[in-house]
Amino acid sequence: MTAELRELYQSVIIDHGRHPRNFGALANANHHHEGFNPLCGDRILIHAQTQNDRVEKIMFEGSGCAISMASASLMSDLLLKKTRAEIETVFADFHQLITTGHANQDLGKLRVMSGVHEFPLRVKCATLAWHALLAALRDVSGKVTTEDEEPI
Amino acid sequence: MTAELRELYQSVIIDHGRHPRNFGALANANHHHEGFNPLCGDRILIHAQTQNDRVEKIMFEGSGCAISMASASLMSDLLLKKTRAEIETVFADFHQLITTGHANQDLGKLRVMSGVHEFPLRVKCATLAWHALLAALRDVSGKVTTEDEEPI
Amino acid sequence: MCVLQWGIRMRLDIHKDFPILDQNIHGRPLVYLDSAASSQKPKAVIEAMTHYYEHDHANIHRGIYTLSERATVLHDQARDRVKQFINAKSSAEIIFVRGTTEAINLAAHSYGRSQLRAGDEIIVSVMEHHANIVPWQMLAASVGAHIKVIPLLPTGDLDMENYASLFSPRTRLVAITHASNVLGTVNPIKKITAIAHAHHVPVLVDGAQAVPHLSVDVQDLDCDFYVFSAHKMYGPTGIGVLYGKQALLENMPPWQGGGDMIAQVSFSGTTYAPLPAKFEAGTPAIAEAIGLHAAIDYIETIGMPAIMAHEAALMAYAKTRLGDIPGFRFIGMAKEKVGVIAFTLDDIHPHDMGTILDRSGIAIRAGHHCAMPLVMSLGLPAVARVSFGIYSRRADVDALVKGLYAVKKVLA
Amino acid sequence: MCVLQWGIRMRLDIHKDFPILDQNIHGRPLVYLDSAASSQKPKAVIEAMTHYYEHDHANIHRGIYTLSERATVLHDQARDRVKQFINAKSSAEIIFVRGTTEAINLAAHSYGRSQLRAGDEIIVSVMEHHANIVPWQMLAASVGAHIKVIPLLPTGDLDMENYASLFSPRTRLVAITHASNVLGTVNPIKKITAIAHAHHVPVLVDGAQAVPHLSVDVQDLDCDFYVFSAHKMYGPTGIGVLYGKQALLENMPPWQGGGDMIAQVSFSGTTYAPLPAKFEAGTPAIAEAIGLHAAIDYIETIGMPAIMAHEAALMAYAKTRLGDIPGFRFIGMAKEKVGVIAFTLDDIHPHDMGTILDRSGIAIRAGHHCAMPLVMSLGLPAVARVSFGIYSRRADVDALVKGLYAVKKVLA
Ligand SMILES: Cc1ncc(COP(=O)(O)O)c(C=O)c1O
Ligand SMILES: Cc1ncc(COP(=O)(O)O)c(C=O)c1O
Repeated sequence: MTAELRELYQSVIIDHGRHPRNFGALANANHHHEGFNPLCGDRILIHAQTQNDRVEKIMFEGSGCAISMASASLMSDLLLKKTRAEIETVFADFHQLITTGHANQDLGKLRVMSGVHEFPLRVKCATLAWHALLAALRDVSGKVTTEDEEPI
Repeated sequence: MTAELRELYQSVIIDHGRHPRNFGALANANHHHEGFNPLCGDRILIHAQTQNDRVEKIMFEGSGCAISMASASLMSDLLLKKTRAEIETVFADFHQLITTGHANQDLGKLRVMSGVHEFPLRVKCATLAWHALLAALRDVSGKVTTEDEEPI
Repeated sequence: MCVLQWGIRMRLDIHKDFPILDQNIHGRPLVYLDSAASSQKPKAVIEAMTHYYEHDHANIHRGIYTLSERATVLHDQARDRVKQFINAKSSAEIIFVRGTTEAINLAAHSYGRSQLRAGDEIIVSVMEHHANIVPWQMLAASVGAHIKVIPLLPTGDLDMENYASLFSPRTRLVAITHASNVLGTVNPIKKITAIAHAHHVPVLVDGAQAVPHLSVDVQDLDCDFYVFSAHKMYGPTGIGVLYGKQALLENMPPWQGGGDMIAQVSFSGTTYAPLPAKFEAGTPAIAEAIGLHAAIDYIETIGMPAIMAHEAALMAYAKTRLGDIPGFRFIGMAKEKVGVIAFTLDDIHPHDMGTILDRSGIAIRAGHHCAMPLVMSLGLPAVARVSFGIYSRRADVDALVKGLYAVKKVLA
Repeated sequence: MCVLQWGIRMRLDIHKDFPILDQNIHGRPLVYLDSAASSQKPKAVIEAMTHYYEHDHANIHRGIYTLSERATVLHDQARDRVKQFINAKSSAEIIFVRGTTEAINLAAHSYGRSQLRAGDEIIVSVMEHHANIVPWQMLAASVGAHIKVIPLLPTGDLDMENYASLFSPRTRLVAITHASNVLGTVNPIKKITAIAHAHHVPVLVDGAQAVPHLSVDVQDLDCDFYVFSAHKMYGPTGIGVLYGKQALLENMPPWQGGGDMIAQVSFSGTTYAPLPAKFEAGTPAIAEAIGLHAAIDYIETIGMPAIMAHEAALMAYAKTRLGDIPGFRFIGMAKEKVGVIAFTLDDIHPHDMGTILDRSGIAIRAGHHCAMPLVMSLGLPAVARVSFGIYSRRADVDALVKGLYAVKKVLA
């Protein structure tokens, strides 16, 4: 096994991928959005519950690869109590992390995703849930697809 | 000038090409047909007058290269008193002449066209008037084009 | 191992005809197992196109000089070669297009829009590639027709009884794949055309996955249209074929307009050229036609029977080796298959498999394979697929098996 | 002779970049004077495609392994290169097609059939290539629209006053060539788009004969569509470009259906992918896109200003030399011209000229040049045409002059 693969598939990721946190429906969610990655057929349905513009709870459903599931799971744990604007800032840093390997600010547990930067084809997997969450919070109707991700 | 060119552009051909015999309308023609060669835009309108199934007179109008004009001119001189069936036989021999350089039977004056066989792209020019005449005698409506000629 | 002696010799040599295969990926020898998406090209095909550009190129038709004549003859010969390859009656029945997709769109626009009316029906199968679904959906939406779908049996074979029951007096076309790009299933085209013709319904066959693997005889199959892409049969990108029975093609209106598809143009009216020019507007893919010719020569030099024997032996070997891996599950167990294996491994997502295998130099495909309805009908979000070509070897299967064990270890 | 020092150096070297030019035809060195029909290809373009097939080929999009990633990146880069070359705003505005003809058909089918109604009008000019006439005639016939034709002035320039007078409240599109493939006339596109836009009418520009000879800036021209073929600009056969303003393209329905142009397919409904994928169904001409990229690199390495200076100098030389031949008549005397000269010689039929010149190794074109309405409006059954490329030299003109004297002698 190569070092890059070890870095990508860290045990935290495999654990979150296999046993995603916050997986399932969310009864009193007030935002929903479906994200779709035509590359591999992955589909993530995000439910978010906000109060005074702050996210109180995130749950998700769907299926996908280890990277997209782990990313959704970690995200759903780590963004609570944030506003949409704050989440957008975190996402910008997260995006930098997974495309370059380092980020402007300490992203805490999200750092386990940094191995993605050696696998440009997997950036779309790592961002699917984020795109869906942001679209949900923006109350965009329809579906986002990772085709909106800039080409690698 | 190469020998093949001299053979193709014999003085008889240049003469017939420049001063075609039987050029013009034919008042009491009972068969007409237009031939068209999209390769070079050549267009020949054939008028034929028959009596008891024998061709009494052929005239033609239009414009074209030296080869197609000479071929039309020679043809209009040499096929008189023949039936359509006889003309079809002559045409088969003529076609052999201009594609191989020799013919099964003596084609008389038509032999000056044998140089065409070194120039496969010009076979369509040499046969345009013939196709139009045969279509006229068959009373085919519309137009023939040399695209019906087998590919070289 | 090949059944025939020369099959074995072939297997050792063929690999060397394909320059691309001689390289390392991430430091490991390339193992290319995605031929169903696009095959690699033998030197002979690449060189035929290079030779054309370096010696014979000019625009075809209407040129009155030597280069143009040469290019025209080479292009005509390519068409004649395709005619022989699929045993069409006439070269006029061979229309050059960009690929399978454009061929089906041509049929849908020209035949479909001139023949179908509101309430008419088109039969397709659930195993179709998007190329053989979307053009019919667009046609159906535009004229108000309906699409009926042949389901599968659990083996991955077509449900032929259901197929026979789908016909109605409003059925106007059957569009069906010769071989599935996911399951590998080879469909019984002769039976399918016989049933359709009994209802006076024409059949379009998507041969994209069949031509590289089977001897195709369109007269024997008695299909009305047959379509395929050069790039999946060792030929270049940018060219493919629509075969149609001459009487059908002659009655169809042209689709694209432009140069060479007309006999005469004026602002008061335009008359169209005879077949095949009527459907080939504009400068065609000349070098690509010559590359396709070379690909057919390449295939026939080796011989389709040898290719089939080689691929059958390789499939048998792969089934044994892969079947031994704990958690390996074959998707699609049809009796007659081309060299395509769809599978799952434990609960590992195919995309993760693909990434990990790539680090061992192994190229496989993962996802819905442009056949979403099929993959969804299997109840899977995505499947992994390996597919073989003439150059595939037992060593490739061995590498794959080793790679899949590594995948299990990484994700354990 | 070139005005600039480096122009001269260029002229001596360039010829050697094109392997095909180094050959004898009928025992005489090839003099290729039919670049307007199709240009020859420099070694760099041929090699870029060979290199691709020998190292990087795989189907693009959705591949999760290295080769597919490489092929995808190369294909995307080709699109970006085209975007720069014509200065489009975004790569999403660059749609790959087979050539100019398919590009115009795409516009006619997608834009035309969704926007035009019975009684609407399309303006074209009498100097259009069939590719920019027939698709509009077919569209007009299908929706009941009318075609209005801009005539020419005796110089071979467009009658711009007449053009301005053709607009009505029913005008829906102007389709006009940037440069005439027969007369060489370069049309004043900026003026043409300004007038059309004042009437809120979009303009499609046929750039087939312009891109090899001029710097094209679609934003500066402010055209709504711009179309061209790679094979006329030193690139391969089988690929061309439809540029469209993003807002226009986004509102247009897809034309061909299939893989890659969809986001999602099911039998209950299909959603389409964003630009440019929406218009690119099926496996594209991948190697050809890479060849086009190399052709643009080749052009820009030499530099469009150098090319224009070289061709202008060659045209001036040719005009002097040819004008001295008794009985030589230029057809089309527009001030702004690309390197195309149409002519007649005495009353010699161009076809006879072509045959005789070919025996001296000289390739010219004769006939109606897929522009029958123009040639008929000139009152000629056919015209002869020579056209230059980046590799054309004074020696080619000298050979042509000598050849034309020989023609006169043969037919004397
Ligand atoms: C002005 C013009 N438009 C369109 C075309 C058609 O281009 P293509 O045959 O590459 O589609 C040509 C070339 O023949 C041309 O010269
Ligand atoms: C069965 C089948 N049909 C159609 C296609 C589409 O072929 P292309 O993309 O070459 O047009 C493919 C290939 O992806 C295929 O496998």
